[in-house]
Amino acid sequence: MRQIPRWADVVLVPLISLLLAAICATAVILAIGQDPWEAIVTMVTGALGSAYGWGYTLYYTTSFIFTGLAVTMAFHAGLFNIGGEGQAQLGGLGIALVLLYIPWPHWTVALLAAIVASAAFGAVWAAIPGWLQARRGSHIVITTIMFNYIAYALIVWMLVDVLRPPGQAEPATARFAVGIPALSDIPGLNLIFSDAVPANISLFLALIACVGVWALLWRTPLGYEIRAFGKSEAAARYAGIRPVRTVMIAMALSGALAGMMSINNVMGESGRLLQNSSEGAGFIGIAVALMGRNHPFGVVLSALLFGFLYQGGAELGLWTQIPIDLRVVVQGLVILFTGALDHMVRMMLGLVFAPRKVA
Amino acid sequence: DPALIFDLGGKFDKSFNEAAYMGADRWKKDTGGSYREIEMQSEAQREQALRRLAQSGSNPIVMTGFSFADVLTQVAPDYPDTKFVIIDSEVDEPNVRSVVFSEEQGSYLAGIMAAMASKTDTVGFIGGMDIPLIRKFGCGFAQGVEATKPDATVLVSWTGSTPAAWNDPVRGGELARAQIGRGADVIYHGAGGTGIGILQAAADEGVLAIGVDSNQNALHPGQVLTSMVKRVDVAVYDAFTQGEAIEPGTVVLGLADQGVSVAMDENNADLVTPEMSAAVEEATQKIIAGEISVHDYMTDDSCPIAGF
Amino acid sequence: MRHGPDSEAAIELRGISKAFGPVQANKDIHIRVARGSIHGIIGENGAGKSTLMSILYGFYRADSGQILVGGRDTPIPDSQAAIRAGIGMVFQHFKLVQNFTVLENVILGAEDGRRLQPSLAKARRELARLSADYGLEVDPDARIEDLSVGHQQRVEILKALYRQADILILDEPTGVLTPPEADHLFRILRGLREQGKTVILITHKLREIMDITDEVSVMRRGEMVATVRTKDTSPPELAELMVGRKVLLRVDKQPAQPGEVVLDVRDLRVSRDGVERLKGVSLSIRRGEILGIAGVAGNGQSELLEVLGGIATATGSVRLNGRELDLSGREDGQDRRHAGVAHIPEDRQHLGCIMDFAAWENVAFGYHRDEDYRSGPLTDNAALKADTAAKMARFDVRPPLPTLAIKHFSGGNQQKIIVAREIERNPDLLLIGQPTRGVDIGAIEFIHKQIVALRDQGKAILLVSVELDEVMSLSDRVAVMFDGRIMGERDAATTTERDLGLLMAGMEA
Amino acid sequence: MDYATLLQILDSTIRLAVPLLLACLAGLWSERAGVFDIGLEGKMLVAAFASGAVAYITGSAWAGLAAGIGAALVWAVLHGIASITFRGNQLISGVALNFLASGMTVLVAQAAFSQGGRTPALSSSGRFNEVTLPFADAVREVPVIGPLYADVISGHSLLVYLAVLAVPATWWVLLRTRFGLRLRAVGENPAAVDTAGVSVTRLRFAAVLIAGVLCGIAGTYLATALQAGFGREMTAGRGYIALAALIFAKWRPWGALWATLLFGFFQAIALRPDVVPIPVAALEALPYVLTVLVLAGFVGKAIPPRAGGEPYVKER
Ligand SMILES: Nc1ncnc2c1ncn2[C@@H]1O[C@H](COP(=O)(O)OP(=O)(O)OP(=O)(O)O)[C@@H](O)[C@H]1O
Ligand SMILES: Nc1ncnc2c1ncn2[C@@H]1O[C@H](COP(=O)(O)OP(=O)(O)OP(=O)(O)O)[C@@H](O)[C@H]1O
Ligand SMILES: [Mg+2]
Ligand SMILES: [Mg+2]
Repeated sequence: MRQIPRWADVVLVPLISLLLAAICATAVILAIGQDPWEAIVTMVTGALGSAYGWGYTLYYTTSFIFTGLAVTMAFHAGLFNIGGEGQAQLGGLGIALVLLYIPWPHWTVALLAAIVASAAFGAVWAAIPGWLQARRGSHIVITTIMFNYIAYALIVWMLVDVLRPPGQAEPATARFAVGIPALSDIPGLNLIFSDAVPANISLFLALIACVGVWALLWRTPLGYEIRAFGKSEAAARYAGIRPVRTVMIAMALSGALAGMMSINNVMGESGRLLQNSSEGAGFIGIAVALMGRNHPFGVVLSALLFGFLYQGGAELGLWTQIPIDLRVVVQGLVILFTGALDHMVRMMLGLVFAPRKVA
Repeated sequence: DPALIFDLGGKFDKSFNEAAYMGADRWKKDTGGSYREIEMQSEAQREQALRRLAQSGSNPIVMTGFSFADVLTQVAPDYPDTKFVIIDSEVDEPNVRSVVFSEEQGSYLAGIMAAMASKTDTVGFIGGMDIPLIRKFGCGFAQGVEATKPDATVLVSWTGSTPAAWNDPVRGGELARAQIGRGADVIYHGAGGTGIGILQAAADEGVLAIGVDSNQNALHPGQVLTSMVKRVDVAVYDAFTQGEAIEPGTVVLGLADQGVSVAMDENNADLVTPEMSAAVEEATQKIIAGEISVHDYMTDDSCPIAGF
Repeated sequence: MRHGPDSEAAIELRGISKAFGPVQANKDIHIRVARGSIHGIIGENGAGKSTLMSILYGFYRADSGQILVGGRDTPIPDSQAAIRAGIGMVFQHFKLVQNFTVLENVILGAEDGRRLQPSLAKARRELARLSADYGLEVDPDARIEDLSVGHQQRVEILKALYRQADILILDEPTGVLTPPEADHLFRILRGLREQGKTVILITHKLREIMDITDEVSVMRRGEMVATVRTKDTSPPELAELMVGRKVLLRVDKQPAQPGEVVLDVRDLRVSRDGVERLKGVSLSIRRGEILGIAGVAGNGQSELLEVLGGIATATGSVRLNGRELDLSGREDGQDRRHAGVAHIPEDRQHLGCIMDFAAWENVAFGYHRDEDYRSGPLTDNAALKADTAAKMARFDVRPPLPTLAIKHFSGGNQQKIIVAREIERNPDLLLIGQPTRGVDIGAIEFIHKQIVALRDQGKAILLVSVELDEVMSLSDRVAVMFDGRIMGERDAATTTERDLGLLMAGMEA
Repeated sequence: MDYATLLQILDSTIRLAVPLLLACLAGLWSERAGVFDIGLEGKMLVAAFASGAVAYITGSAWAGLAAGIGAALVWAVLHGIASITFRGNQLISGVALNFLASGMTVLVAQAAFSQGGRTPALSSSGRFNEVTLPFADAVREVPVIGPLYADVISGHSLLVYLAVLAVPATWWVLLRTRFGLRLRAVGENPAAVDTAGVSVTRLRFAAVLIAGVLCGIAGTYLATALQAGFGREMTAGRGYIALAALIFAKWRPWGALWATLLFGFFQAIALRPDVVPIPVAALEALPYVLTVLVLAGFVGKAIPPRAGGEPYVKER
């Protein structure tokens, strides 16, 4: 296949994929007899047109950064972690447990505890499939899917039979005593976000995580080992990189990142653990990572894009006849074009960039 | 404008939510007014939906389902000028009106009809999510059966313990088949969207079913004995008509004020014998008059008769 | 009766060209192969031999050029067409379905009828006949994965014959065979020639060319530089044609001055999925000597290297400079490197480096936790790149670009980078597997010099190679492995190919 | 648990196992040819919707079946284009198509029927109704096996028997025909097929399309036999359980039958808390837990087709 310049591969490929996805989405909207322009206007105004809209857009973005990083981390170890959903919800469970059963003096301490708990729970939930893959050779894609379902059942049981306060009908925990400041509570920012928004300080946590992941992958021996292992297990063995250890570490880190997403939605937004708290963010992480070319900084951008898509989509469901499910369609299209049809896109570009002859 | 939020299970669950939709729709036709509506997609969405509507100036905001209780307690104080109406649950806030129904009464009547229609002397109740509210249905139903045929058995099953239980027709169908297998020939459901599967299975297996919330007799004419109609539509209609002026507090709708009833129409005309309608009529009067007091599960969270 | 090379052409290629992206694999190739002859093709790695043959077999499509079969212009768009034209090919890497039986593999794609039974029955009869005619015995019901490489190769030949091929192409067929197996193969090929079939034989081994071919064509860098009658040429001439300059085919080195024992292996045993791959190997190497391990691929040499390199686990005892090494897997490749073991793996592209990584990242491969490449907890990429540039200069790696992905270097240059990485660590023990596989004569010369130099610095060197000449010319002592055992040890100076060949075939000499 | 109850559970076991079986066979065809397919879920879903919608509009179950298969085939072709033609990542393609399916079905259903992503309930003519096998009533009186035949074996929709027949059919084609031989070869070593002059692409597409057809039937069964119409997300993860069953079955047709029956049985007892006093959540998790154990090789190791998941690139 023809070589295309690296910049084109990094910049053009995702953009073109996105464009193709957008075209298909437009076709879909037209097909269901709606007005794409109206849709776009609604989405833009709803998601970016007001501080309130930004409040939600950034809220979703935060979650997607975490899950996107989770998928990215696993990807570099050559693992396809579809279990973000379950890992995120387990992370939520971890948060619920530490916040419900321990009285915290101050939210800052509680936040630290929440970080540890969510990361730990998510990590464990991802490390088990990791272990099964490394030691027993069970296909990680299937196991992580299974673990999503098991997590779902586990959470239901916890919420219904264990954590549900007496007399409450819906399966959910009691409200936590402590929460974290929303952007609207932060002096300075509250000038922009006048009324309450769900976006909270975990946004900054997510950005820190990005830098952390980047440094880990490209500036530390551990990251080197993870990436090398992801490229070739046989070669990694030769270089003294231990497969089981590497897979477990990579999956644990991946799960920890997914779990930490719950700081945003469970501790931050809802202030209690609900059923299906992650709302599919675990899956969106796949699209985010692919769109972001599995680079932390790319992940931030595509997370923002999907944050927009999600808030905008919610607004569609609210103000237009276009069902909220359009989000899922776009999500699918993005994954399809960026993740599965990327060769097609490259071929298209290959025709543009004529081959340089050597030899 | 007023706004209406449908719970999981969706606007067209042919049952609870759809009843609410009917009310709103009738109001729209009558007054030519317009309203906003949202369907919940997931648990975690409720708060955003409420806030978004309040923030965009909808008033009053009507929501169907107890699941909103907790969120509403959080949100209502933030929007003191907005009126909220919650159906099926009580929220004690100055700007909230709570509408609840005496489902036990309607279910009692359904129980009477079931008992009289049953040839096997075995009838079934399939609840959606296993929560006090729905046990209230089952309990009233059991009492109705008990009062009519003391030696009849009432089978009880639940579709689940999460809101997903409101929208799981496959499971509903299988549960119905199971009860039919165990001899039930009349099945009463309180399972929202799941009920579609239950009514379907009953029809397929050639036994009678009893619908809930909306009048579901028409879904399988001649195979739905009746429906325990809960006038959610009325509640919504009233709320919309009174608009921002609606006064807070709790309203209980029972047989007396036609809040609940058993549906009689051409679809079940040949299923309902004169004796049946007579018995129903009599019971209705006695309940209104207070001569029969139907035990409400939620008062003491127990139902000796049905055994839960 | 025997046809001479002067009879009419079975195959003629005119102006064939083929490019892979930037790589011009074949440039305007002309070649004429006489019917009923054995025609050899030689050339450096990457010269374009396999590409050319794949084009002839319809596996690749030429960018331009013309193919004549039996004098008639025959376009060959796909393998089906090649088969129809009576061309059969035995690839460098066999194309067999491992868990199918020989029969199933033979009929695959050549079935007659939708149902299998009739085809299988027919193939069974046909195979019996072919085996008889050409001495191609193989059990039709055996599963491929249970067959030896030699037998698998026969299946490939049978596949071609079953499809009535009368032109048979073999791409480096002897690389994987023991000398006896190779002799058997050549008997088969001669038999085919007797039957009037045409054979095109690709090989790197000049000796084979001289042995069996009637004519030989030489390729260099994608071009056909010469076609000569075998009896009119000589190995040195061919080598010169290949590389384009004079090369000395023998390594010149002083006799070794062995010092104290560095590596001492006792009763080493390795089992993998139930099969015992090493059955009690014992050997020892001293400072300043090269122990060569000869043997056909797959007789335990790989396992031996992997155990010593810390990749595989084993039982038994290995002492390095008197210190007992852990074989249970608690020590990994990095621990070995710290202990002073460097390892140039047999398969450079799958073990030795990460093809997608840049050259500089590959220079850290295995040493990525070393202090000199670290600044605090982070890696010191600047230092690493500088070091890479220096190594490239010393080893004359082309192109000298540390940031170029290693997959874009040629095979020989990839090997140079790996050799640089491993020997510049100044190890006590150097493990070398197939140092020159897939490397052309020019680079071979260079790498051989490096190895000998290292020996003379007093390192202990374990050399594993399937190339008998290489083992014999480089080593001081030669041990032959067969079926997980050391069949015997010889002094490289005095032993003969025949002697080693028997050992390689498992015969106590 | 008495015999009658057991029969009921077996009866619903069959009802619940059939979609799993069809999907599992679909996966078997696809993966035996070396194409992973986690898109089974999505294919079933679009098929369920298309069949539900068309069966409602035309009032004909058969029209529904045709539509269901058609829709699933469209998805199959997309998967083929992405993962065979353009050598994309098969897993990612499958994931994408699943999302596409769950979004599109609701979108279109809403646009067409505006019933909250559901299709209107089907009349009996629009459904594959239960057929009674010969002598069902005659033998009912026979002790033990009588009721078994009359109540469990007999009295299912036509598609159920179709699904069961698909098992021997798959077995025969795969192991006894030229097509089957080549298909298996493509899943083990595509290069062998390619050098034999047979098109890898065509074979793999064929396999993917067969998978499409089977998923189409599975989806149609859900919407027109098990249920009377399509509901959002009505496949409820069956596609993934089918994959698990496929591994459990070690990629063999008869194994697929037993595996799916087993998983169907789990789902059936999960519906009967009255017989098995285990928390429902636990029962629901059971198939997934079991699958994990199978994958972990605690219940017998499974070797997938060697070339599985690998897009075929010519090289020597
Ligand atoms: N798969 C490939 N894709 C792109 N370029 C390639 C590929 N394989 C080889 N090349 C390029 O082709 C050129 C020749 O490669 P090749 O390995 O055949 O060299 P070579 O003739 O074997 O040289 P050496 O004798 O050093 O191995 C190299 O520059 C390499 O970058
Ligand atoms: N599929 C491919 N894609 C890109 N480049 C290729 C491909 N196959 C071969 N090449 C390049 O084409 C050139 C010729 O390769 P080829 O395999 O024909 O050489 P060769 O003479 O067979 O070498 P060897 O002796 O190692 O078999 C080399 O540079 C090689 O890297
Ligand atoms: Mg070659
Ligand atoms: Mg080369």
